[in-house]
Amino acid sequence: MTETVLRSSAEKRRFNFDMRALSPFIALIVLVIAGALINPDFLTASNLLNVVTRSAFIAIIAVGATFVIAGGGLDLSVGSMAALVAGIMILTLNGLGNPGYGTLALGMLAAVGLGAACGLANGLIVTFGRIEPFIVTLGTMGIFRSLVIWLAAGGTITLRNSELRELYRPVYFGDVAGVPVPILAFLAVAAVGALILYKTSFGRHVIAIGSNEDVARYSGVPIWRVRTLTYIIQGICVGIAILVYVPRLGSATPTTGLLWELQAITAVVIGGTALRGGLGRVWGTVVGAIILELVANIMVLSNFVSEFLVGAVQGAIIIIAMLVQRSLQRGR
Amino acid sequence: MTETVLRSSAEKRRFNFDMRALSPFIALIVLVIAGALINPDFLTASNLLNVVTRSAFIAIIAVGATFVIAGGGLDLSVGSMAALVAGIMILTLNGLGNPGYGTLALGMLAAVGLGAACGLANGLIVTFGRIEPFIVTLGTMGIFRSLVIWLAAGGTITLRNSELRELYRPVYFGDVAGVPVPILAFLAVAAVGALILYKTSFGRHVIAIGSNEDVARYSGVPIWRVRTLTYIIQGICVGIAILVYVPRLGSATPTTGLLWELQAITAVVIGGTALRGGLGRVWGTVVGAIILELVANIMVLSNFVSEFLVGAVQGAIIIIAMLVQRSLQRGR
Amino acid sequence: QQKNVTIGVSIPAATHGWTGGVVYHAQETAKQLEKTYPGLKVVVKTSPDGASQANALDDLTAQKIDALVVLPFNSDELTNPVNEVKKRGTFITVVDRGLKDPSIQDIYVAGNNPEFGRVAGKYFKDNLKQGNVVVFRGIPTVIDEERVTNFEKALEGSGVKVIDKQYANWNRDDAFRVMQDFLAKHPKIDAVWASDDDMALGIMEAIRQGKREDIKFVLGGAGMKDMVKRVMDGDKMIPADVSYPPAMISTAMFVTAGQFFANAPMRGTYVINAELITKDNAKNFYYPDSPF
Amino acid sequence: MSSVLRAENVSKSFGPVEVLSGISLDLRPGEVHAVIGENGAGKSTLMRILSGHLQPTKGSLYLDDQPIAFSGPVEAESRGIVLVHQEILLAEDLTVSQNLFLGREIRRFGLVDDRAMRDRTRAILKDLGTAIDPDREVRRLSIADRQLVQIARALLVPHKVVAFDEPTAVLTPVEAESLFQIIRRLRAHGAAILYISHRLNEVKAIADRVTVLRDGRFIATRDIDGLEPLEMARLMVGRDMSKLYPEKPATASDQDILSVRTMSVPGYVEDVSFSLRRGEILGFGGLIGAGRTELFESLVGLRPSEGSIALNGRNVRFNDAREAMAAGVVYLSEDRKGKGLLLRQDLRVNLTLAALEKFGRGPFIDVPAEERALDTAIKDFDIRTRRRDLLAGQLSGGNQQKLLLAKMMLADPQVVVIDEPTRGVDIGTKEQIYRFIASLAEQGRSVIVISSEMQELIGLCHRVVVMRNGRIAGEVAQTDLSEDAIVYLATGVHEERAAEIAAGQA
Ligand SMILES: Nc1ncnc2c1ncn2[C@@H]1O[C@H](COP(=O)(O)OP(=O)(O)OP(=O)(O)O)[C@@H](O)[C@H]1O
Ligand SMILES: Nc1ncnc2c1ncn2[C@@H]1O[C@H](COP(=O)(O)OP(=O)(O)OP(=O)(O)O)[C@@H](O)[C@H]1O
Ligand SMILES: [Mg+2]
Ligand SMILES: [Mg+2]
Repeated sequence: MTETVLRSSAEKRRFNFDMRALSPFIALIVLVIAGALINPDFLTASNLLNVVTRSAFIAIIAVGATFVIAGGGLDLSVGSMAALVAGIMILTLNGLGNPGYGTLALGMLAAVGLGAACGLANGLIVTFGRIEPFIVTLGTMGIFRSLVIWLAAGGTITLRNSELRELYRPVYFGDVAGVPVPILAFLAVAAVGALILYKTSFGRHVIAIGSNEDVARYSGVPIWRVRTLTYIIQGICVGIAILVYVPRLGSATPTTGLLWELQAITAVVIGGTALRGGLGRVWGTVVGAIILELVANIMVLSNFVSEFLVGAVQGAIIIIAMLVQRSLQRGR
Repeated sequence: MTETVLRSSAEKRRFNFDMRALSPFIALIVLVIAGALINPDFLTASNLLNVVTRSAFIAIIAVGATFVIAGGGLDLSVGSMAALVAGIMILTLNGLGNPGYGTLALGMLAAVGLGAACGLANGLIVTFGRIEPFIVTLGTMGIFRSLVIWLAAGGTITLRNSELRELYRPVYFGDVAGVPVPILAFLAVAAVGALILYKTSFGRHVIAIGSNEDVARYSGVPIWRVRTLTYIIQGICVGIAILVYVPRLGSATPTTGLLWELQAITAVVIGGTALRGGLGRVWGTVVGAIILELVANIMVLSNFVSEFLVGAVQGAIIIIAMLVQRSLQRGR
Repeated sequence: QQKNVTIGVSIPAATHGWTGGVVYHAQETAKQLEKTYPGLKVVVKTSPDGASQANALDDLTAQKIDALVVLPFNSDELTNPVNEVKKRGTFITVVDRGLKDPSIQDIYVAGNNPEFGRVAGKYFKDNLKQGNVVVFRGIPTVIDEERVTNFEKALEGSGVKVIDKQYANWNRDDAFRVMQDFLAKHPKIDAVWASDDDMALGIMEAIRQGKREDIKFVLGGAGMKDMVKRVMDGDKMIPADVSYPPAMISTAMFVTAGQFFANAPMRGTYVINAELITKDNAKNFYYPDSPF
Repeated sequence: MSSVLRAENVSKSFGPVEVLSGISLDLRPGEVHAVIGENGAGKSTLMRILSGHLQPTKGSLYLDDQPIAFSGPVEAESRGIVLVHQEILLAEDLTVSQNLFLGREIRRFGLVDDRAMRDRTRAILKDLGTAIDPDREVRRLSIADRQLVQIARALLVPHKVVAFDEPTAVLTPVEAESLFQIIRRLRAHGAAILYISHRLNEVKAIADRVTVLRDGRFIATRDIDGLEPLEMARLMVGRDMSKLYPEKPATASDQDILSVRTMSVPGYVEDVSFSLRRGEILGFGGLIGAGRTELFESLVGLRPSEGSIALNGRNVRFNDAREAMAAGVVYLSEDRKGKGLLLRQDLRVNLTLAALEKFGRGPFIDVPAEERALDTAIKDFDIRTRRRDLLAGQLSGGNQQKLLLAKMMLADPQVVVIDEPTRGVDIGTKEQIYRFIASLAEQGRSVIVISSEMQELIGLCHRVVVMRNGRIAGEVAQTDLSEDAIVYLATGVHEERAAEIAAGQA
């Protein structure tokens, strides 16, 4: 008797759990169907590949944001940070000059290193200053953005060496066995992110500080180190996203990365991670980023909506998608 | 012995409490001193009055945000809502046509009513849909903004009747016994806000749901009604802010109110209200809004900083102001 | 005998390519002017939106300026605030976007946004004659609205058809994204009106990736140096550009300074028209040292 | 006799698991009806059903013999049925008086009348024998004070039935005595009291009838006359419970493992010195607010403090709990909900949190090893859960306590500080925990037990240090251990009064 009870309940629970984790995927499928109905061109491989490829930046950044948010933090500076990292990376490449893989590697190192450093700065101010992450990262958002504008002297920072550009181009436009490199990149980042969050003690600690910081402290979790590391991971993710971003247009402008922070956070929330912390769904986040890009794509492909109202429909779709998810979770 | 121990600890605590509530004011004073050192024109009455007058919009909106945040919510849509309300108000005034106080009053009513309706929409989706307020209000932010763009057909909505404009002008530019009307308006809004939050059972319920929703529910607090009301109050505050805003520029554009949501939330946090809810400091919020405007003012008055770097300095000042506050609170 | 004059310059913040150029030219000109005229102080202030610009005007007046050079965010919104400054006896120079009430301005250095759209439209009409065009809009503003309406008006009666338009916020990334989607949606596009050089760059990448041969050319706007260079070099995809020089702010500042330091009073309107840049005249528009 | 509230064949399932099956209970006006049972027997669940917090899956309730279904706790309260929860349910950001009157504020001219509410709060708290400041934020109160506030809140509404779910678990004898007086007064006024406690002596002293639950099933309802605690324990556990405390192991050596000199915690503790020997079980007694919790929190680096600590003869200073753990000193918080367990995470995550490095396999966590550890913990600490994948917050109160014990023991400490080890734990499990503590001492480890249950200190400890007002009031050696001695030191009142209090408690 007890045995059967145990078994069946475990199954039911597994099912519940799956439902909850699955709901972003279901929302995605619903959207794809809607897209196909609206415009037959939507379902072409090239369109879908384009969309998923484009979502790579936000997806990669949002994987980092999953860590920060799961740990009970928030990072509004990622968009500006992305612009700054892109700018410095291009300036480094321009400075090094001679086209070659060595130059590229150095530039990439600079990007990821700078991202980590920016994240470290955020993390230290949040933990040691004990200021709301909202304010800290709003502040650094202004700082990073201004630095880009200043470096670009209001204009554009462009990768000047065209040979280097051609060398670098495949990192966005190339593919491996038909799968565009950016998609591979974000799958890799998500896989590593999921591994870290779910399978290491650091990941466990992130969830713990996000669930209840006091309990974590009383359990000997090194709060400051863990929290700072989440911001560093966020920074590194921004760096990686930029590695894929720069070869696309080869430039950084004062508008690069504008509002990416909101998109990243939205992707995280759509993916099922709660903003209050204590829960992180890396794969959900990736799906969230794809959903966002899909909605934008459908807007352009559809012919019903005046360009003035695109934003309204987009907003409404996102709310409806969340409502659908919620009702799926409740009707378990 | 027991007596003295008890007494002294109670006193100590009272002092701490004051320190915490006072710290935004101290940050304000520090900023004023810094401003005076940077530019002697800073301390002129006309400059200071200008600054405080200008902070009225954000201050009034932020008083509403204090309710939402104290109740554990968040509203990112206020900036777009402001643009929409301003647009509809001007269209109403244009539609009514004949200049007169009756027309103005109707227009104002429309503004506040629309604000309340927008707030109601946010509130209902958040409470009944059980979706993160972040997502809901990000969605409605897009919706409201698009509606303005659509109403303005991509351009501007302008108050056409110049007589009406002149009639309305004093609401921003006039003064009563030397105090500009917008300052009176925001003092009134803050006073009413403080009264509601601290002295009514509704206010108490707001704090309770922000602090612990379960406890509030068991205690018979009507969660949904209270939460929805906080969003409605936010909407009404946006409406009131727009009453003061429209006479200033006489038009609404698709960029009106851009990023006001971030400013309002920043003002709330600088004022000492925690984003996690359960605490609301109306007067601190007002000071926070003034601090934000002061920082911008000092940036314009100072001549050291390259225009490209203004954002960086501004961000840094806000972080430093928070650090100062925090250290004041800790050195109790 | 030295004359002390302060000129305040209020411009939009460097939030995209063109405004970035404006800020750059304003700052450079300020340095240059202060060197040329001892006793002249130039204060340049940027603002991210209309309301902040109104604030900045207040703050500039608090510093007791003698003249104001203003590139308004938006004519409707800033007419009142500029008028407030005028009432204090300040000399007013308005750049690019005219105020609702022209009597406020002493000098008007007019950019001409409707003309910008017309010139572009005419180019399509003359060179494409007929075919499908997609249009990229900037950020929803009056400028953008004026450009687009006049572009469409200029096409009237020709065989050129606008088959789609979307906002791409004068941003390369958004333009890239929208262009990819346009390519997926429309099997035949003959030409693209990017309406801005930043957006044109994003569009070019999307076209290159999509390997689409049907698109004959992309017309940008504003006269960014990279694009002018391409026109000069005879790039087939970029046969022309429409000028809208951010350097107009310099002109305005020079003229305003002249009001105080040269003997002749400088009043009136200086029109800086949107001009078609082609291979023939491109070198007149090419400033390799500008960041824009 | 007519009943005021009656449950008939009430069952409750969470998902497919039935935690209550066919319970019937009737409650008469003017009686104190105790409900006892092991941890996880379903007592709290039954209380929640009776007070409208949960809907029964089967069965029905009768109020004054009329069938009734509550829409929620608010309706139940309006009909005079209130519940004092086992777990503290207060809004931490509000003050004491704001919490007391939450949802039923006193108003004057449409505004809240804070003065009136403050005065009534003070009066009602005084009745409960405490002088908590009504304007203090609940966040700043100790667990015990919070419990008193919670009780005060329940007494504020007009009531016919008051249900107390382990009200005394966090109280010391003095507050408990005030509570009993209040309960007797309520009874005298004709109210019915439901009373849950694991302290069977208390049940004997206060109850008129006793209902016993086991594994969600009804076992018996008995009059208190002739029902001795030993028999209650037998009914609950299903076996004889003759011996609660184990033999005290002989202290292994006279060697001091830990010695604390002139330790002060600003605002809480002044000038405390004591030492702990290897293999010793040292008790810390005192009243609520004596500062014991703060003393040991600062010892392990969770609060700033002054003074010196020597561990194995070497001076140490811990900056956080991690360093203390690395040195072999662990502290188990009394606040299991706020500081002990992650309520929204499952049992496995909670169990291994403090000792994750022991479950490393390369850079990764060895989940199967964690699962094995959970199996062991469930067995060793007798954690009653019908599903292993529950969240910690879904465990019954006593089982949460056991999980917390298991969690901290994984760190394999040399010195264990346990704050209120058996709070809310049933008598059978208590015995297990005591045996466990004794076995720690036998293994040569040292244990400090902070407890407000004097019986426990006497039955378990070699030596008891008593604190009062942040200072050490004295020490009671093993041979002199008695409740009188402890109460005398803890309260500072003269000896007859101390004896009275101790007796009232018995
Ligand atoms: N929300 C829930 N979901 C699933 N199971 C639950 C839930 N709440 C309680 N339970 C289970 O119901 C059973 C009874 O719990 P209850 O809290 O009533 O026990 P109790 O008798 O009060 O124990 P204690 O003496 O430890 O407080 C336990 O096995 C518990 O795990
Ligand atoms: N965060 C806090 N801020 C201010 N005062 C506090 C705080 N926490 C506890 N106190 C007060 O400090 C005093 C000592 O705390 P506490 O009751 O925990 O001591 P204790 O001796 O450990 O009691 P217990 O017998 O419950 O273990 C009490 O008066 C309590 O109200
Ligand atoms: Mg219980
Ligand atoms: Mg304690």
